[in-house]
Amino acid sequence: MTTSVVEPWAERPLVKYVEQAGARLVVVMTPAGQVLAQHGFTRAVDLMAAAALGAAIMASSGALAQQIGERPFGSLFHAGMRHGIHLAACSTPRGPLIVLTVFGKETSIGLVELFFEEFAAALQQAAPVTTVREPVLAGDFEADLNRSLTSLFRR
Amino acid sequence: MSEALLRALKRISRVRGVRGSMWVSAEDGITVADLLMEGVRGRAIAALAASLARKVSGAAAATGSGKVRFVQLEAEEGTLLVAVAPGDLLIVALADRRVNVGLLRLEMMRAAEAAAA
Amino acid sequence: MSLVNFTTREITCKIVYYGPGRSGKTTNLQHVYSRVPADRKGLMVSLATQTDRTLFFDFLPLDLGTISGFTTKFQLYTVPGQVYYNATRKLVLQGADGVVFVADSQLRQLDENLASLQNLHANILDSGVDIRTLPLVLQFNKQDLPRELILTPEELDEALNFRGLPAFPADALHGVGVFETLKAIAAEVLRKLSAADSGAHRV
Amino acid sequence: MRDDISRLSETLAREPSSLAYAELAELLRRRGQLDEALQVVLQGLTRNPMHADGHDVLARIYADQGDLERARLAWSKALEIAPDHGGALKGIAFLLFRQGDARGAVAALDQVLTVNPADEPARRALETMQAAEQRVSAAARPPAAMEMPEPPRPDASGRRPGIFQGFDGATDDILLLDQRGLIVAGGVTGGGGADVSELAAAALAGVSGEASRAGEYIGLGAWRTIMAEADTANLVVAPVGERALVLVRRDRSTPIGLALRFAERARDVALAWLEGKGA
Repeated sequence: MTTSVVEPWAERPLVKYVEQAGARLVVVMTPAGQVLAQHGFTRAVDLMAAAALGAAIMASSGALAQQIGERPFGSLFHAGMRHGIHLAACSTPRGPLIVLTVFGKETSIGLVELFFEEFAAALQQAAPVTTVREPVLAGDFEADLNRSLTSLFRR
Repeated sequence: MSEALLRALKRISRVRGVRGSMWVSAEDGITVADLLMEGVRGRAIAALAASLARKVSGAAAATGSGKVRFVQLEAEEGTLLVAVAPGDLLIVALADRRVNVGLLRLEMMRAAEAAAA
Repeated sequence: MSLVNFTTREITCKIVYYGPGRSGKTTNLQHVYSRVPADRKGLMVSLATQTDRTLFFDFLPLDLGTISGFTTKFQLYTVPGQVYYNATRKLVLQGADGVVFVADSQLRQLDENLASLQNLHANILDSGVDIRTLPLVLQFNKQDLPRELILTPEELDEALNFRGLPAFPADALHGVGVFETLKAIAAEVLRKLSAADSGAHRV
Repeated sequence: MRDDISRLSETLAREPSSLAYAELAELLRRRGQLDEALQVVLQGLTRNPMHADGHDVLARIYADQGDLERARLAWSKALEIAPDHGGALKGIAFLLFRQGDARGAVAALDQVLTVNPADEPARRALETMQAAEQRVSAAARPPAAMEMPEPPRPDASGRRPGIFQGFDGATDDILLLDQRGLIVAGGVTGGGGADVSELAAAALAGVSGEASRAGEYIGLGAWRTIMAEADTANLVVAPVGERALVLVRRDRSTPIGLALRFAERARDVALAWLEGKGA
């Protein structure tokens, strides 16, 4: 199992959820597809791509819901031969978030949904409401940028 | 079909001490039909009962005892019962301590058999 | 909105390549992908139709390395260009930190460029973002085509670049101008992070 | 095999940077010449540091030596180089299984099968693990079908404490285990008389955990017994004190109420014995 967190407040509820739901992998992301935290087995998964695609599925199904005059779907579930995926939105003081849960045959969608409810509540509790109002980067970042882009393109 | 499922649940619920009964998809742990008293958490029961039944089946398989037909979890405050029906379905009942388990088991097995027919 | 983590000192930014159908947005990403070493890029995902037109988006994560002490990651997206995909365009645009507008330099595509640029403005307005604060650069692609078929960068500047934004002539198919464009948008986005009231999400 | 060893040694002597070292080291490992195998593989890896097969063999040697931490590092290295390396994935699966992380092991084996659906040992191992279901203890054995180093075995059934003497089926139908799924006393035999105590104990630990969770979430409180009616037997599981479980198996012809009584008696005996041992 590997864990990586961009936003530390999410870690404790996340690890608990993975354990309770018996999930293989859980990724917490923004609606724009940026990974905030993940926990589970990631060896076979490109996380960034998974998050981008997960966010896209939620976004497009939400837009489709709107087309048919429906409220955005709270959660989506796809069952595969060996894995299922569960995608769900939850609102937090940090803003809306999307959670991708990948699970195997050793658990069930029923358990995933049951414990997702608790997880969403825990995220809501734990999320901070802060945005920066100060500069992040030093003013002379451009030399670094030039250097890294040059090495990126091997120029 | 769903009429028949509900009829079976009504029979089960007539047993004294039963607080809720439901048809549950065994693989997904999701309710197919239910008849619950107020305050009974159907979703949690469906998910956890299906998971328990699956783990008990795993243990029975490990001991070479064949397929599991019926599971009964007895606890301080009541009993959770699961009968395995054909077609990936379970019949789940939640009862308090006063329940006549023999009678309840009979009703649940009857429902499971009816589902097979 | 850029994701900034002060604990792990990581920045993640989302860049969207916008523009009319067949202007070369996907080609830009493909060129970047082909030039960047394996350890600095992730999987490139393309959600395309059977005829290779972008259906939803292309996605390419890049690791820019350390900038001002922050591990900096860029996620490049393209939108589908065709007019009738506006719903998906809006979705991809959500949360963008910067936009590259890839214009098709062909004379006969001028109206398409204008319509797409207007559409970009409308979609950004819809999402509640002030377009004046969103980093934006232009790329005039297909400058390699015969002179009689295309407009010059000056003419395109005149037609499309009302705000005097950074603009780059390019031939994305052969990689010309791709690097300069990416560098410019990266610099614009990071410059915003070096200014006060950056709007980044702090954690 | 000796011929193979001398052939590979010659190849290696002729071309010191040849990749034949990995095969040679594996042959030596299988013969139990671990020190020689280690020397060959380490030398080979200094010349070919990005050779995933070499790291895989290195990990196997460490595992044979009982150094599981080093084995884990070597297998991780192999996977860094070749993320789909079947041998390394199976190795990691074995280690996870040893740590009681059956779910992790299943995920790793799943990946082996995604890459190579024809890997029969991996498929059999996966099916067995999924059947036994989760929470498998540290002492549980990975399925024999998997080509892996054997972890230490618990006591053979003959040497388990005979605390259920006088009970019908004392060594075949009554099993005392702790909450982690480790066998304490008694035993269960499967079809054909084979000892299946370990697999049963591992599976039962999962049952107990799920029963506790269900009791908590549904508001039933602590659980007292689980009764299961199966095709060929009735099973009763009951907690023994805080940290142990007892399983009894009765014939289908035994009324369930009687099976329950039997289990309660076995539980009382086990409890008295555990308390007497100060456990």
